[in-house]
Amino acid sequence: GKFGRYGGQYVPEALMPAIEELADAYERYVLGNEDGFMDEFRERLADFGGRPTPLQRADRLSERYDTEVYLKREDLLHGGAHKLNNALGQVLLAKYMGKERIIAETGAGQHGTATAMAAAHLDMPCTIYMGERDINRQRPNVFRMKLNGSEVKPVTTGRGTLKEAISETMRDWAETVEDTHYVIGSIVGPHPFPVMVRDFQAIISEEAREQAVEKTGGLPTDVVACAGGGSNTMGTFADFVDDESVALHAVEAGGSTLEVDEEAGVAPNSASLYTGEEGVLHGARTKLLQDSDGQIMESHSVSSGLDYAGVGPELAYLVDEGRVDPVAVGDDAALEGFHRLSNTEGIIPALETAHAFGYLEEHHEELGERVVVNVSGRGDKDLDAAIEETDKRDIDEAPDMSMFTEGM
Amino acid sequence: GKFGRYGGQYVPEALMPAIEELADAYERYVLGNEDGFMDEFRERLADFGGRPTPLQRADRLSERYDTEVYLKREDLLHGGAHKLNNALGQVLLAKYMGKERIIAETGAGQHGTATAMAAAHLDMPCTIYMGERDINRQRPNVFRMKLNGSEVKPVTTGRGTLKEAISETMRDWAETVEDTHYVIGSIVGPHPFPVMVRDFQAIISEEAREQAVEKTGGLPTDVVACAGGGSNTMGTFADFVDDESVALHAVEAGGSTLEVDEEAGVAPNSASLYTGEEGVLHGARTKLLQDSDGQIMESHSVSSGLDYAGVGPELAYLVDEGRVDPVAVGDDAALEGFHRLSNTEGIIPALETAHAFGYLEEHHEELGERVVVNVSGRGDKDLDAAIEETDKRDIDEAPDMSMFTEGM
Amino acid sequence: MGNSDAIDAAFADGPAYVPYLVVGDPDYESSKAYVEALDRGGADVIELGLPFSEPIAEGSTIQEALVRSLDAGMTPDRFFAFAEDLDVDAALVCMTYYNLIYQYGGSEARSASNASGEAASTGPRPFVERAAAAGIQGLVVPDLPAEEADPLREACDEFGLDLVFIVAPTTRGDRLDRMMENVSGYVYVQARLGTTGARDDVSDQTTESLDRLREYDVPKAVGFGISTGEQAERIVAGGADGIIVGSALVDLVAEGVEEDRSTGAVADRLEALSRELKQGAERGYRSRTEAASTQ
Amino acid sequence: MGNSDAIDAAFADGPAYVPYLVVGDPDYESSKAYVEALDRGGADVIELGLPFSEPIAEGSTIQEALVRSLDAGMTPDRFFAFAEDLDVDAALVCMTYYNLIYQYGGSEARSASNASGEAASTGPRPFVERAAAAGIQGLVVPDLPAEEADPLREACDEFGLDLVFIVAPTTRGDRLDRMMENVSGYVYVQARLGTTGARDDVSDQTTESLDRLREYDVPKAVGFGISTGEQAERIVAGGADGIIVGSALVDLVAEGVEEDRSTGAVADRLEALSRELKQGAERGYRSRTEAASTQ
Repeated sequence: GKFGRYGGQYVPEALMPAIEELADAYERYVLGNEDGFMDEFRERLADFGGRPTPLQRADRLSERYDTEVYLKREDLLHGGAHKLNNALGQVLLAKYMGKERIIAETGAGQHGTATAMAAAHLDMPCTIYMGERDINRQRPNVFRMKLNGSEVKPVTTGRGTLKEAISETMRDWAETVEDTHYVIGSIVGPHPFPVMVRDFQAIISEEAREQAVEKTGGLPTDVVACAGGGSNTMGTFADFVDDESVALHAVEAGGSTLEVDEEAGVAPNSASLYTGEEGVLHGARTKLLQDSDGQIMESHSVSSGLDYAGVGPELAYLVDEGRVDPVAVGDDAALEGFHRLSNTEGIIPALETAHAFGYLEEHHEELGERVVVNVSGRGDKDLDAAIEETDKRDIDEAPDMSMFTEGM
Repeated sequence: GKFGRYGGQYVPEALMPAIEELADAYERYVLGNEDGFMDEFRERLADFGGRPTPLQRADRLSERYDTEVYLKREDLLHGGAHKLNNALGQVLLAKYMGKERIIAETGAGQHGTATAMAAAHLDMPCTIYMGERDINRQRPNVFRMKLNGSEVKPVTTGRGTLKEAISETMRDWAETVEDTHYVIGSIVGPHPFPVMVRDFQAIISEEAREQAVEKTGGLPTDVVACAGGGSNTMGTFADFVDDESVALHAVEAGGSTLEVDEEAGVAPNSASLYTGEEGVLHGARTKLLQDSDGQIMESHSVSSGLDYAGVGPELAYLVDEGRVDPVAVGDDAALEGFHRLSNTEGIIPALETAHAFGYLEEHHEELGERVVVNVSGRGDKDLDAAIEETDKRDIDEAPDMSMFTEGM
Repeated sequence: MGNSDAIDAAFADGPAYVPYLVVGDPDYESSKAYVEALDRGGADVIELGLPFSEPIAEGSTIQEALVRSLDAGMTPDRFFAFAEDLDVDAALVCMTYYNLIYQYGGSEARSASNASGEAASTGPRPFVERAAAAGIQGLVVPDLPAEEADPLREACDEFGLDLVFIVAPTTRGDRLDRMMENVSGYVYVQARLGTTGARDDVSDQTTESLDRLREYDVPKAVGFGISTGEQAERIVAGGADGIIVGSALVDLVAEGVEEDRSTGAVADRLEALSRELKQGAERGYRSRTEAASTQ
Repeated sequence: MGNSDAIDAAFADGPAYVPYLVVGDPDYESSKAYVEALDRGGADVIELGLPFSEPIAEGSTIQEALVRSLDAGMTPDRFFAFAEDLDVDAALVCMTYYNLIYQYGGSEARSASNASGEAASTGPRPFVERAAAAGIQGLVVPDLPAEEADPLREACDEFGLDLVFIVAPTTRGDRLDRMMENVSGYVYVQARLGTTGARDDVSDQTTESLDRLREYDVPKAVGFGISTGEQAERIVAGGADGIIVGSALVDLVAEGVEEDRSTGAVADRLEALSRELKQGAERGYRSRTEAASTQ
């Protein structure tokens, strides 16, 4: 359960038995394919989820950067992002474990919608906790969860955002741990979540590696993925970690600046790999955005999905080992990346994903001749945010926005 | 260019040379695979579009109806619907023909977004005409088109809806026909559009037929698809037409009633196969919703994508031949189908698609033991409409809507 | 030459002025006054637009006029009554879309066939028969290319109507031959690519088209974009046997509606513009015949 | 038995009343008055909550109190100053999350290591050292299971602090053994599943847990959900060596904030409830010892 000095199980005692039960189930079903769990998981990912997703040559970006750019199209997965790989795996595992109920928390709503879909598909009752303020900002996602039959419980404590929703879900789990599984949405949390979520997401790199060899005759020189909690990142890197020739770039949200306002407790970015320091959060030792007392800072990013003060412990370890290159791309460059991919390739990426394309623009000269970028999700969910944020800036590649911003 | 008495080329003389040039290109590139056109088309559909899409067993619907229900997952195609199959084919064909510009019209915006994506992907300048009223109702789709680099031209004549946008696009084409290709979005219009669009969409049935045989050991007994203009319908039926054991069900929008208000010129449905009469519209002889003078009626459906007074001439022919079974499903049953698929299978369908599931509920006892239903598109685009329309009705399977309808 | 002697006569002696208005725009009575004003202004043939709900070949000026007429209740039967009601010397041609022609009388035919259990015999014949009875001497159907025209052509021949085809700048070779075999009365030479609509310029495409059509022995009337006497003069001087004017006239009707002018005032403007166009055409004709006799 | 004699003493003679409050809730001065009121009410040990921004093990009552304290500017250094400032007889235990313990003094350590070029030696030692200096006699760290506790345990041993672990109703077998090897001072017996929060009922799980723990020779203090003297009586009668009360007391603070009560009025209520709880516990103890001597 450790990645060097990172990882572990920093959870309330009441949850330890559940965590241990889960670790046992992980070993049996995921690692051991007991009862054909992994076969069923892979089959459902294919039929319900739409795997394999393509590895597509990006013709126009390849020309622009004079390098071969390939896109791993996780945006085409059911639900519109890589999130389903994990949600489906965990809900199925809960079923194999004899659990009768699913809970999850969600901030921007992406993990919640993926979990709700998986729970509907597998006929599991599901409750999603979501901060009241987030509910008001993400009504379409709330509606999607409810359409899929999940109960969405508004969390009104504190500021009504992700952190309060996490606490509320923990509370639920602490009371119902015997028949309930808590689906964590990234490679964070106590062991076995980080390894388990990585293993469910590793299909991204498993496919991408095979597709790259088949299409280009060799391994990529570089693999690029955006990083918030890090589940798409580790999923995209996993099978390349042992390929020492392949450089791995984790692109974090640089937000408005990497400078920290310690007084206000605000880091206007989410670059925990790039700027964070070791600490313990949500069950694991990892790199964090924290003040000198150890209080967690409020992080910020134009992309709500990257807006998290921690990061998966395995990524923290791989960064310390020098295997993963952590980089930060700011809000402006991410928005430019959003518009560039939309108008040159006909793919509207999630704002999370857009950070990876901001990186490509800024650093393509440092990259090798075959670059794989993970398109972790589609941008339909981000249209309102993109209109609002684009309107604040002067972006060359953006369309004329006047018809959208007038009267908004 | 004829399907029995249907089809033909009823277009202004100025367009005839373009139509003939297109027919020639269709024969050479699509039928003859000249310059490897079809190979490139299929490859781009796979890499950019995400084909093949799965044929998924719907476990819970299969149980509910005590029959094997399989879903052809066109909702997983890039853009969220089958529309891209055709748009990509036509934009690529325009490129092979040496055209330098793409135009299209769109009502609800689905065809427009698919065309804009394909045009961005293939680096073709693109103009989309859209009625001003439709623009105001479908702002997210307008934004998507603009993000993809297309120009969206508002059409202010008349009522500012699809019919005026069609006229405006025709006007553009009539002036620019020498260097411009008009991408028609369904199996309608003059020859060669109906056969060409069918051939681009036929990949749906080509895959589904192969997948059904592979997964179930035999052909399906029934194939079900919703029908507006009919492109997903013919695409889903095409390769099964010669399999006489396979029943083909085209599910039209029954709207609020099949009764017609001749005085107001309104048919509160879009059931042109089921209730329409022969006539000439938009370049082809087909079945239409028209009054006794031959004026086209205003059609209506809860699903804007089915809301069209005509239908593809080939479907009209197959219905007359008895090969295709035309059925109508009303707004209420379609909305129920929308909620049922969402909460039992974890797939939120387009409201168009939902009609096919309304049919399944109402007629499953008449169907055989292996039913394939085409999930033509996803419902993300329809969330607002679904909230509004659900709120008007008392639907058992719908979630509690109060948090969405209050203060809207 | 054609089926209709009246249309032949209109082109027999000097250039023909062929104006177009939408019947029933903005209402039945005004429209009647407007058409009669065209006649007074010198029309040789009048093209009467019967509005269809989906006019795919029109510019926005005429499209809006068609909507006004439909909103005011125009139907094929009222259109024929209008034609019968008119007091004009010019030959009358009906311009409409094929579905209205195809459906006309269909509901009666269908009721009859439902009663008799036989298939309905819809088709263009009832429309043409009724048009002939109303004094219509020709048809222009912008969405009916020669390839699909056989049934209508047969009905027109049966009832003595001309079937006018539109020749586009892009119509050449076999297609042109086929069309010229089927055309009667006159050929509508589309002056430029695009849809109907008044323009300031007259395209080079017109001259090219007229050159291409020289060998065919049928009157050539040029339309699309003509709005002044000077344009009319140039076009006729260039070889046209007639000029067709639509949008420029429909514009006057639309202006009348917008600015709430009296029917008489609009009619006067229509008559005046007609006179200018007719005179322009005649000047062009004179300069052409003079040039020919000089050579 | 434990590292801290004061804590041993608190459990040595009759049942221990162990109240909890969040330090700095709603502000430093009021909080000091409240903690002193607990002492007057009979507290044997006082658990002082040091607020962490992400309190994953708390019920909403205590979570809101932590937010109030943080918003009022509470930090670890102010917390220690508070402990030094207190005038109480009870033994003091600090309850907080591991990250605050782990980070304490880290920035100084990091600056030093940056200067010396060596790796930073962050870890729990500076926090424990400072806590000891401030008179804290024990630590409860709800997100630190025994498996991860070695470094903290060592520091506690070094500075003479007890490290209290929480035993859940689900803690059994090897895990329980391991925990009981590491615990010192007292064991915090979680009365039921869930997070902190006052409840009306006392669960059967409490009795089971106490049975399970009987063989271990360490004081057992039961917490989670105790809010009345009657509950305290039943729990101590059932075998508990002490009762831990948090949410019921924090509720009084929250009510004070909501209803704008004076610090004195809130302190009086805290003292009164403490008295009731302490007396309840003593009644329970008497009935238990009487029952034992009767047998």
